[in-house]
Amino acid sequence: QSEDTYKIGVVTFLSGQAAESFGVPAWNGGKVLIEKLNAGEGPAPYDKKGFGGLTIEPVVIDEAGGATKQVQEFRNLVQRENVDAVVGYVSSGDCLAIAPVADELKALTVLYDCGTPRVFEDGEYEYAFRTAAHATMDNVALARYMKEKGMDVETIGGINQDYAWGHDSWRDFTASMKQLYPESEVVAELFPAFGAGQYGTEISAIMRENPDVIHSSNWGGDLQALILQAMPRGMFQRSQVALSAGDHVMPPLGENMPQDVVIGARGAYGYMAPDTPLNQWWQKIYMDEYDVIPVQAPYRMAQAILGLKLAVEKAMEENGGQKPTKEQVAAALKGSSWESPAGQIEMALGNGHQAIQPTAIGRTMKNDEGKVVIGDIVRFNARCVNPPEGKKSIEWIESGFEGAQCD
Amino acid sequence: MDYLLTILVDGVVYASWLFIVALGLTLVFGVLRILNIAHGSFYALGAYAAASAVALSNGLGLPPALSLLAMLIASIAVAIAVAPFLERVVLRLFYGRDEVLILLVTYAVFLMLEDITKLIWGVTPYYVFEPRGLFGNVEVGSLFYVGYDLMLIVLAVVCGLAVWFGLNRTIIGKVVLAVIHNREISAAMGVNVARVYVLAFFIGVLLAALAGAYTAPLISVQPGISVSVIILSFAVVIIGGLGSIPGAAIGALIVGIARAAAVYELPEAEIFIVYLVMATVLVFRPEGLFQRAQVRKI
Amino acid sequence: MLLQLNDVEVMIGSVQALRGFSMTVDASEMTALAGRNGAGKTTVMRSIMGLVKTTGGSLSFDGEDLAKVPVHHRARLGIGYMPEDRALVPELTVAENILLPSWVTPTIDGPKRLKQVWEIMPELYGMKDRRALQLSGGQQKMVALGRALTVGTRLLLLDEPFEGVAPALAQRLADVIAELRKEKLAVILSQSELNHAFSLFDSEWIIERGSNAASREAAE
Amino acid sequence: MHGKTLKTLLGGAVLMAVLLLAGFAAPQWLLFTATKAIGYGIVALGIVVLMRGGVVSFGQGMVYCAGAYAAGLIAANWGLTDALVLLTIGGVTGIVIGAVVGPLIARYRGIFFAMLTVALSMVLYGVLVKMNQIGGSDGFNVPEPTFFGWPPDRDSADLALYCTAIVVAGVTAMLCRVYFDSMAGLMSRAVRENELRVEYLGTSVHRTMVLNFVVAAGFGGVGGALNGMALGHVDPLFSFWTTSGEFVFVAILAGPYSVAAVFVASIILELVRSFSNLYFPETWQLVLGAFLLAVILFLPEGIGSLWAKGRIIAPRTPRDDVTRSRAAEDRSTGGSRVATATRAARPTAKEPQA
Amino acid sequence: MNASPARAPRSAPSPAVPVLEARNLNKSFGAVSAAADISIEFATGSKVSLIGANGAGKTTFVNMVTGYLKPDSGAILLDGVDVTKKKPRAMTHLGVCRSFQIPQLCEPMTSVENMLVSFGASGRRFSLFRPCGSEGSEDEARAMLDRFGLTQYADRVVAELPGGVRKLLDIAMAMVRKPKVLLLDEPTSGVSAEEKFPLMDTVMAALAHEDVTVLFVEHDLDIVTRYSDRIVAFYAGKIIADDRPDEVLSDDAVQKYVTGGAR
Ligand SMILES: Nc1ncnc2c1ncn2[C@@H]1O[C@H](COP(=O)(O)OP(=O)(O)OP(=O)(O)O)[C@@H](O)[C@H]1O
Ligand SMILES: Nc1ncnc2c1ncn2[C@@H]1O[C@H](COP(=O)(O)OP(=O)(O)OP(=O)(O)O)[C@@H](O)[C@H]1O
Ligand SMILES: [Mg+2]
Ligand SMILES: [Mg+2]
Repeated sequence: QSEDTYKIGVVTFLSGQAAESFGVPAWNGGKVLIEKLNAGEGPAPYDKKGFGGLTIEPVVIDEAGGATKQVQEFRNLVQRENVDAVVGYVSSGDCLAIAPVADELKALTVLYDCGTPRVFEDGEYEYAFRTAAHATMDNVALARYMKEKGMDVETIGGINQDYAWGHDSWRDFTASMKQLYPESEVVAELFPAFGAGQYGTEISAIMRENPDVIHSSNWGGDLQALILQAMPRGMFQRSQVALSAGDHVMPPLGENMPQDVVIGARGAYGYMAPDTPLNQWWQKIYMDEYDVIPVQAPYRMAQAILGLKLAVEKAMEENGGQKPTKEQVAAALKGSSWESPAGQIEMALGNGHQAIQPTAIGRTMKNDEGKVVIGDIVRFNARCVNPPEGKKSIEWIESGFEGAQCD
Repeated sequence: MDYLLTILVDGVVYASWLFIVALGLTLVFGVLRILNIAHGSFYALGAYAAASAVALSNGLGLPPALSLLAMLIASIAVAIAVAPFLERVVLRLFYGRDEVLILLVTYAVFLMLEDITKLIWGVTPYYVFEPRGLFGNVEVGSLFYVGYDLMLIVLAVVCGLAVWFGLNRTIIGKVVLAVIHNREISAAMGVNVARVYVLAFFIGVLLAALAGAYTAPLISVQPGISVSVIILSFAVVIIGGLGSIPGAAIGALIVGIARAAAVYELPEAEIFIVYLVMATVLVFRPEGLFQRAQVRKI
Repeated sequence: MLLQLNDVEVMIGSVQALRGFSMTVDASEMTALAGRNGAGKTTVMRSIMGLVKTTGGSLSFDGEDLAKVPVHHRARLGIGYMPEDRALVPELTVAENILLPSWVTPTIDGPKRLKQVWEIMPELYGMKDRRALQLSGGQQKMVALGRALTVGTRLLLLDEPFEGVAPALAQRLADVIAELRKEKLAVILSQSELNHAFSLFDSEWIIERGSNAASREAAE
Repeated sequence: MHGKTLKTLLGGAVLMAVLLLAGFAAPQWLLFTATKAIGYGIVALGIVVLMRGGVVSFGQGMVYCAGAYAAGLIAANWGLTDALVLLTIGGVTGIVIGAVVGPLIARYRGIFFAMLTVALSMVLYGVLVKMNQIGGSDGFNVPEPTFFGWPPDRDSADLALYCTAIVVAGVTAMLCRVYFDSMAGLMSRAVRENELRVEYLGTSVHRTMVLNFVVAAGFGGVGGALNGMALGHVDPLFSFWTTSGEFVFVAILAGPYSVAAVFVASIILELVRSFSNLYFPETWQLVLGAFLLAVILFLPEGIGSLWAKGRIIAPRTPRDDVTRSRAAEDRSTGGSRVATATRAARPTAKEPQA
Repeated sequence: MNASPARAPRSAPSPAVPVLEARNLNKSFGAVSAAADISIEFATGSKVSLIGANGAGKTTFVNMVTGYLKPDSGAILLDGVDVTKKKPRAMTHLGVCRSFQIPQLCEPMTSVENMLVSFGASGRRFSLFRPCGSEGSEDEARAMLDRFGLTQYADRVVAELPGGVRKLLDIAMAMVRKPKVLLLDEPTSGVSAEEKFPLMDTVMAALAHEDVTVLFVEHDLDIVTRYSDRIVAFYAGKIIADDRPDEVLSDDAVQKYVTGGAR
């Protein structure tokens, strides 16, 4: 291991379904951010070169191929490539599989994107961290938004992908709705296969029931296909559609994005990011490079790298300016808190290993230039939409959001 | 009644899409004895090419109806670019080998095409929604359907009839049959075997590309669309009996309607209803619905 | 000289199937190619059809070097081949099997030839619409002969045509073949019997372990 | 015991000993890669067994997954973590599934067999994805295994599992070799070449197929249990068709002649995949595909053909040297003089002579 | 595994009960009638040849008797026991073996290996663990090849063998089990003239001292007259003559439809 570089393994989708929506934009964000950081061009407090003077050296790996392959590649990164830390994983299945291996190999690992609450609710790890909030937040916020906007909801339908993400999101959403709209009733729940691509039948089935709200946690191509196929059939006129993670399809869909859709970004990202100097800087470097607004995935990559950066620098300080060990960095990262372009990240859950963060929900609408953007935004503070430490998400929702701190 | 009608319409629309994909697959198997995994890649190539072509035709300010033609031309272009090269340069090396080995060859081609597609078009999705507006909306029962989707049914019927007729009612089709059965003797009887092979493969690729092209307006064209269609169309072809065109049609209808019914009635089963149908059919008809006549052995 | 084989050598795998075999056939000559099992009769015919690669020697047909003629063009030269193993197209009917060569070679008048075949082998007419895959061994043999007849306007290669054919029919086929000579058609007929009853041959070539046997006595 | 059998066992034992010793010198990442490759190899060995009988299963992921889930669930819920016990559970699960499914599936051949096995594995996949109690599509984690009550520490865990894998692989490989060389193994090849003849000789084709299927399923289960332990995680993707496809690839890469080749092939595939993923993260599929094509083109009989003989018994006549180069030439002529007589779709010279 | 004896148990030969009997067999394929009300008996030890025009139904008859085809109606009796519904495997176990018009061999294997398969299938050498080719079974296989004059082809891959040799091998494989009824479908077609008679001699010699019933389909009249004590002539699915060779061959119908009056 070199003493003046800090080698991170970056694992994200470069091929397959999730490449376009998450993997590639995330890595694009990572690339430009690392470049700026290595050049020492970040704003304070991120203005030290690289990680405390150590040059950041990324090694990228494709996440496609399933958890089995990822465990193996993870081991290769750690044991063969001798990386100092691994930053990665979009897929929840991969995160669940990697976390225990990270501990087993004593390898510092930052999970940057995946959504399942189970990683730190069902397990306890020393070397694994997640620097983004888990998916419960998205659906709780979605329900709270509707309540706050005074929408009338009697019947609910859902189209979600048929795997853990879709099922978990739907469960959290319906549970939250039950709390906020006790009278509401689920009239249709559909789980088309992941990557199905054709939703004609599902659209017919759900539209027959005419629910007030249609929820979907679909992402990527599946979400785009759903929107494109549902739009001409009037689904967006007949029902209020709520997309828990839909912001990232807006740049590619452009004008084809229907209006008046309640939409979340899994955090206060992209169109809904706070107007802070850090965010302005971040959006600028990203847009200069790629000419498109960064959506959720690059934001989450950025917050992971920034958090890691501060932790490394703090540990370095404690280590007398020497390159810190993995244990030292882990100790520094645990329970820490830092500012990200999307607001303050706090490692508040999972014994200091799981982040919470503020979020925002809005509605799609045309701006003055005729572009579809997100407006009518409501911000939620982190402790309003995330469970408190020690409480499992679903129990927390079912307890009526006990201990939630909303302003 | 209204309820059954929607299931039927949904099922048939889905079936037509499946059928166009499966048609090329079953044809290539029937003629070249290749169960072609790369068929999914040709589908994707067709979709991408169509996206580019429609963008071009719109960019040139041509009337939207011409985008339908642009899609057809795009599919033909894909077939011209891909089929002769693949058949003459790659697949030819493997003729006469075990079916399973060739299956793996096409798998390798599939892997390579995945990345090649990505190198050409990148990972950003493409949209070609314009053609979808061409046929307006149709009201069936209490629901709206997009006219374009219903047009797919027509396209499927046309493709199916054309290929069936070509194979069964024309002399070319019969020559193709001869080549399938015995390459060597066909050559000895004067058949230009290489040409038959290229032609059959060309049509197979064309059908895949066509399916991709005309599906493009329904979806966002992006990496990964090739994988999902493969297994599904395999299942259809197996249900119908490998190499049988009426088989593929009925297989697609069964799968389409079974799936639609499952979505309404038994959503949990949607993901494996296709396999369930396939297993059931095979239990009763081990060679699929339309089995190929067996050659007398003794 | 219609057909000339000069020192033809063929390797099949590592077996040398032909070791410098030579023969000549004149137009409208009736030739027997005789030899015991494995002697190389089939291989001679296959090399004339271009279905095996020769490793030495030369073949010429009507003065043209056969090595330069692609396999599927040999039919145009008027060479008809009846393979030992029949090799019919199972999905096609009897009539279609016989017509097949005429579809791809424009110079062949299919219907006329078909009629001729019906005349020669009337039992085929009765099953003209049956698919070839169901026929018995001997029936297939007849169809294969019929098919060869549609192509072969100048040279017929018949690989053991009487094998598995009932004597009554064999007799008739022999007569038919003898008749063909009148149409200026040369015939090469392979058989594993060295002393066949038919006395219809103009010449007889004996093949022994892939090369010409010196004489008839030597072969026995 | 017969000499040939003895030779197999002795050879196997020596090879195992060498590999075990090598394990102590190997870097950690290689140990893990090797362990996983061995797990894959055992499953692929099952496919080789099937291949010798003339069918290829594109759904071995089903038994692989079932073995992994059975072992994993028992380890996670009952705390039974002994590696040997878990491997046994995996194997038994596979055998039970094989015994149930085998008789139903033994009447299918070729592509139909392949697709039906795919269908079955996809049904299992579909069911597991829905089973949220055991993690749904995310699967669940498998606790680290113990070895006869000894819980290894972090540094020796990989080595311990590697050694177990070597022993298990060695035993299955030797059993396989003995089976292939036996009369039953010969019958299995005869079934592949001509079922009609085998039935007319008075042997049940069905029984041979079922036997092969059960053996393959047992191997699949053991491989699944092993990889479940090695990865510490199992998920429904174990039963997905792409996983099964990889097993088939390993089997084809190895070829039908050598049992050891299966494991070599498995390691090669893992390394190629891993390094191309590292050096060409954006185009690794292109590299892998090209590699696949090259192997199928240049080593059509698999890498096993580099050192193993295709013959079941050695010829007695001294024509051995002549026959040696035949395979390659047969291919070049493409000739299939007899193929048409029995099965048109098959090449004549499938078996090389050297 | 398979402990069935090499030779099927044999009931005491009784002259009253024919070893094989067909009663009113009918079989048609679509419009083609391949067997029309065929009734026939074969006595133990008889050597019978079946002749007939092409497509007369000879192979179909053999296929039905060996359980490959199920007759549309009628019954087949072996030693007086109804075996109509038995499959080929069961018929083999009962001692009915056959060779084929188109040789059925394991193409990529060598001749010895094919013979070994035959020995293996006959149950004597079947084991999951003992290597095949061990303990003399290979010697036995080679000895059998030797008897058919195939020694020089023993180690050659079957796919490369000339047609006649394949035929011989096919017959040799059928005889490993020492059947009590042996059916040969055109045993000498494709076999060269010099080898035909030695082949039949070999077969007949191998069976001479046992009460084996042999039925063979043949087109070669020399063979027929020399090796059979009875001829059954088929035409269009029917038996048109069934008698001593000279009687049958001089029959008018037979001359007209089958032999062409050559003799
Ligand atoms: N596909 C093949 N592979 C290897 N050797 C072959 C092949 N075909 C033929 N041979 C060999 O070539 C030689 C000549 O065979 P050929 O078939 O020409 O003989 P033939 O005279 O036609 O015999 P038959 O009368 O039995 O048909 C034989 O020794 C045979 O073993
Ligand atoms: N499986 C089948 N399907 C359809 N028709 C069949 C089938 N098997 C036999 N036939 C027909 O039944 C008739 C009798 O055939 P069979 O094979 O028994 O004749 P054969 O007497 O053996 O003739 P050959 O001497 O030519 O071998 C033929 O007309 C044949 O076409
Ligand atoms: Mg021959
Ligand atoms: Mg017959």
